[in-house]
Amino acid sequence: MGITAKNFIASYTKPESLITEEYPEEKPKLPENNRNFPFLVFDDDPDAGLRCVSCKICERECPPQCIYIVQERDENGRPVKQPKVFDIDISVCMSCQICVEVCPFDAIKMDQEYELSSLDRFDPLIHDRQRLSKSNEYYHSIHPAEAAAVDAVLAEKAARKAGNKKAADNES
Amino acid sequence: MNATAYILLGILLIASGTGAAVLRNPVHSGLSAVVAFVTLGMLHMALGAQFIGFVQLLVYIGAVAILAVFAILLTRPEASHLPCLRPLRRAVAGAVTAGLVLAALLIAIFRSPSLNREPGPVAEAPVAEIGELLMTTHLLPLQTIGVLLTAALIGAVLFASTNHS
Amino acid sequence: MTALSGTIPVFASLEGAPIALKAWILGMLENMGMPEPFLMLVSIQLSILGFFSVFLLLFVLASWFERKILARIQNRRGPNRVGPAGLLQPIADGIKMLTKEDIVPVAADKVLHACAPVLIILPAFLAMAILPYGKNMTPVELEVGILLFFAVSTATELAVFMAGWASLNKFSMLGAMRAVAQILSYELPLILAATSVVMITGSLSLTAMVEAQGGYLLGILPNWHVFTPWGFAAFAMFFISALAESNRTPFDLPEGESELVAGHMTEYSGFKYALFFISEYLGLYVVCGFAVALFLGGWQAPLPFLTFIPSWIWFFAKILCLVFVAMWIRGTFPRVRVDHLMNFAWKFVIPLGVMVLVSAAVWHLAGRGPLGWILSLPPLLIPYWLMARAYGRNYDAGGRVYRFAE
Amino acid sequence: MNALSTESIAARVREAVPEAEVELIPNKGPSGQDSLLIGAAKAVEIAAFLRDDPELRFDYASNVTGVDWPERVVKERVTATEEVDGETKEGKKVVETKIPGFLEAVYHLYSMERKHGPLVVRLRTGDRENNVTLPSLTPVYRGAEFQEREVYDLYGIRFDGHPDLRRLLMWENFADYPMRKDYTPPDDYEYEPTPHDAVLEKAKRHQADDGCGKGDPA
Amino acid sequence: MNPPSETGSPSPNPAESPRYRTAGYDSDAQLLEVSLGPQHPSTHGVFRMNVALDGEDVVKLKPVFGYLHRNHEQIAEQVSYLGSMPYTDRLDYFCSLSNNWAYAAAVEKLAGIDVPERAEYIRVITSELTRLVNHTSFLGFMLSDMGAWGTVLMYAFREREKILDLFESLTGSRMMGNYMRFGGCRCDLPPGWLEQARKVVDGYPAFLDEMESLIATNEIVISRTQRIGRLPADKAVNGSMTGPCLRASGVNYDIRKVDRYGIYDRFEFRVPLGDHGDCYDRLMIRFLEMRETLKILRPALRDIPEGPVMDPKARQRNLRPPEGEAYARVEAPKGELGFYLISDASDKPYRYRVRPPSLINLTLLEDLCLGEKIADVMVILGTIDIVLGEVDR
Repeated sequence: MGITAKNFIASYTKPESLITEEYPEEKPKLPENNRNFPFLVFDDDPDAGLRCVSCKICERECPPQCIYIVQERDENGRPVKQPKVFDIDISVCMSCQICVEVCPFDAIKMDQEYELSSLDRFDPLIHDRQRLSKSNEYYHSIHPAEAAAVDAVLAEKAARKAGNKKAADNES
Repeated sequence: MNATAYILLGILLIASGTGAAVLRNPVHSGLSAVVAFVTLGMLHMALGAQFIGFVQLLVYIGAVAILAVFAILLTRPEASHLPCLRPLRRAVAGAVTAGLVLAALLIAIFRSPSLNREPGPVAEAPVAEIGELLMTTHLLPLQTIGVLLTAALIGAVLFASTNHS
Repeated sequence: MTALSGTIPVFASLEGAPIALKAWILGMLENMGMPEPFLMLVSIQLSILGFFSVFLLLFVLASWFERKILARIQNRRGPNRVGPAGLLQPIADGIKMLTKEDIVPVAADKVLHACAPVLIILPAFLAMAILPYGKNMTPVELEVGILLFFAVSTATELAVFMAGWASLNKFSMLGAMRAVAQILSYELPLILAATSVVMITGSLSLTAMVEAQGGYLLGILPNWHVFTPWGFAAFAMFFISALAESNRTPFDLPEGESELVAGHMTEYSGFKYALFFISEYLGLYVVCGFAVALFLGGWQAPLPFLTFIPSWIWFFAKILCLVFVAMWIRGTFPRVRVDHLMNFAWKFVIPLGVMVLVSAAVWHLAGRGPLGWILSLPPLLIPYWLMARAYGRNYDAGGRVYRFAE
Repeated sequence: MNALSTESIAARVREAVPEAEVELIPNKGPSGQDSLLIGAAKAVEIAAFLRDDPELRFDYASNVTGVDWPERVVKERVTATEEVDGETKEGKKVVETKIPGFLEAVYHLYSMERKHGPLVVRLRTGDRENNVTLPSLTPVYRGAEFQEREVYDLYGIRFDGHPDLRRLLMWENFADYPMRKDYTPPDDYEYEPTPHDAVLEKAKRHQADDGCGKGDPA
Repeated sequence: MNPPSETGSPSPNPAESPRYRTAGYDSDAQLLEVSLGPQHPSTHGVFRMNVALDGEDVVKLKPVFGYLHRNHEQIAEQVSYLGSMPYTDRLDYFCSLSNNWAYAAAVEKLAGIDVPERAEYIRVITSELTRLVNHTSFLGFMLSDMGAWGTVLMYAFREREKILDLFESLTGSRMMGNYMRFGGCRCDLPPGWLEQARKVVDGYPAFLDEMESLIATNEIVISRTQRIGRLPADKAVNGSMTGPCLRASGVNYDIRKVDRYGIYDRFEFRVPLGDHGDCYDRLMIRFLEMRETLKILRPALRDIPEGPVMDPKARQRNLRPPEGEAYARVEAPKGELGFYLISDASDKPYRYRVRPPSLINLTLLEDLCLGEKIADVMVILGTIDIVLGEVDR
């Protein structure tokens, strides 16, 4: 009995012992590593700058198979390194971020947006490419440390590619 | 105003009494018996004997009615297979016996001398006085009843516990 | 002191406020030419209206009060969305209960199913009539007050049985049997505790009992029954049996059963279920009212210089304290098992009840003074200690010592 | 990790239970947990010996599971000399040997008393269709009761001597055994738009022949 | 799908097994057939028990499973080794990180990968924090089964939230960690995580003392749990009971001490053992285990070394372990959680088996409940502490 009394009095004297979080007013602050559904990163232009080259590794590796990619084809049918269709069925996706791990081009990252409820069970829950793609700045805003590391790796890779292209130029 | 109260309670008493006897569903008849006990209690209170009225309520509803209801609950008799005579002969037999009993009662009442005497003053019986009487003049019957009840209780407990173990 | 002295006349006038109000209305009706019998009728209606509305208000308060207390005990905030600090929550519940569809099972016995909730509310209302709310403010001055309470509270057993029997489903049958057994076996200690008070005050009427508790011992300690040895034991017993009577935790076996769904109330929905809900809270209030009247000195003020606060405020304040303790217990204790409940009643509380009677007699015969204290304690403590030891022998009550392996 | 090696246990079992067929199966992986294949005839006796022998005391059946080995065609390149029109020629030839399929019940036994490690015991059935009964070890290890029921439910190995052999997870009249390699799940799940066209065709094909698809168990 | 019926199926011996004690009761007494679950306030998920009651006493109890069966093992055989790691979170969704560790340990034994020092420390820390989470919520559910609705549950969840916030900042999700990989962990500790963890661990003893004084000597709890559901030691061992329930019957078998897996041999902690094996012992053993866990966590959090979190040459994506089989097990909060993998040198496991402690601990549920009261069945089921995700897989 004493314990419950202590907690009862404490709830009036020590406000921080109350653990109720008034959701609509106080939004929960999410730690940096928090992950919800994935999103596609584009560098500067939503269409051209999309990092995804539709190599379909994530589609194969995704355990519940909820990613669906169709490769872009230019006018005379040759495949272009761009996904024409990139759907994620977020009613099936369990936000396990295996796709982020296996993607060699750092094109897909985990989002932190959680207010995704919709009225219809089917179509709104299938996020198409246009809704999935978000800018690199947004990526920096939600995962600052991780985004910085990824940019460093990309910059170093670009530098190396520029380096050996230059080497190839002065060789030829 | 008292007269109307008596008539009302009387009718209710008779109705619930016959209900208890006649209703097919055992639970319904048990509960109409309870209504009869309540009206009896209220009659006492209307006459001013509150102590007797409440004791009547307490004892009859608290104990006797619950006893009857538990009996019904545990044996769960189905309303259908209660033994009874064929309807026609049963109605005639019922009416005859009722008439005989009524006649005997009426004769006894009208012939008795006390009917046409003036009703005496209503005896004012405060509870304390009843207590005194119980503890002094009627002590022996009270104690014997107490012993009888305890014996019955112990018997019931023994009877119940033996068949379960 | 001036502020205080200023308020005293105001409070003094508050003391008789309800009576004055009623007299003023009756007077107004009288000179409007109301014939005599109707006047008597109206005066009864007025007093009924008085305590009836107060208790329903208390019921509304109780359901909000309970949620808030339980929440605060569990470090939650409790309802604060509906109205200011959640005060409109009970009204929201009421509307919900009213609008919910009232499903009656097909096989159920319609008649019994309908009148069970009515019968379960009856005792609470009837028993309200004889509670001494304030100085000469008892609606019905009955010479056998306490007896009415016991006579009428037997109706709850019948109502619970009817509810269980009428819903014709396995769970409610088992729940009804358990509930009736529980209420029956805790009726006896209730009566034993009350008889000890009746013995000391010498009369069955509640107003006499409250007056007997007036006066103050050496200026500070009010000589309520609860401050006497037998009185304290009787109060504890009365309160425990009161919790059991109104199915409150830790005795909420019939309906709070985690394995028997909802006991005799399984088949009820809509406002019938709300009636059961109301009857539980009103029953708790009324029983706490009796506990206050019998042991905590009804409308007597706890300290002599506090008598300027009107008496009926004291009465309701004490009731609210007892109800708070009941809710506090609800937030702390788990449920007792059925056979422990029965053993506790028949093997522990009832024998102790008889010993309370003995100790009250000793206290009375030894002159109610300090000698009374010394003489009346042993008949209570010795059997309590013996029985507690026997009762706890097969459990290691202090917890066990555990060995560790490397 | 196990105090006494599997070979010595096998030897002890052979000399303790007279005509027990005990065969050692080496484990090719780095985990070093070799297993003992024991014949079905003497299985219960061997298990009782393993549990009660004061030296071994394998009193705890930690894990009981089933494995399905369907028919396998094993191609080995083997150098075979054969008569080709008169003279013998050494030639690499691919020999296909068909290994008949069987069902297997694997028991991992531990000793809680002497705290030594897993002894993997395997029991094999005759084949995968009709000769699928194995002796149940529940009379020896009470802990194996639910696990053997699960193996019966998912693999179809019938354990005789089991006190209450019913399906553990699937419902009673489910005819198929879901964990076998050749199990095809029913495709009568309710149609739901999904980005995967393969799933859509399967559902449409199922809807086409009005709902009684071949996989439907009822 | 028609609901599973419990009547005998065409199994070889449909006859009632002799174990049910109907001898002691007169047969004409109406046996009340009650089915507790699957929608039931205190069965920890979709789990049904068909109970035959004579008055209050249990005469027959048949558990029925399968409501949450999703054939986790078949899915794992069609997905790559890495692919089924997130599924292991869904086994016992209260202790996702110890499930991850068990699966990672099995694959490491199968493929012979070793784990760097810092990853071993992180694994011990996270799995011991999971044990705290599991035992704390166990206390909460235990008390609400006994009728104290909410109070102890809220206190337990208040503490559990602190640890779940730690998991969220480390692995990204409160309950579904998916954090361990073959050869280490997915990502390193975020800055400030260790201080936060130390603060939570230092605040824990106060919570345990408060809980112990609320529960351990509470008369009603004592009268409802002592001498109920007694389990003798030999029957526990033969019935493959593992975890706190086994140690409550006095059998000294804790896999952290027996197998010495991971770096548990560096921490000195003791294994509490009970003498009576009844519900009260099972309840108190979990209290004492939480105190021992704190003895592991404090040194672990103090001297965790710097260094890589992942073995550089460990491949995650198309890992093809050599042909062979391996069985690895871990002392999960509910008992011995084991993974048995057979690999045929392809990138998908040939056979993937989970040894579920909750299901196997239920084997003896019936023996414990025979003869007890109906109110005790809930208490006994509560002390065995099952989670249906792991029972039905």
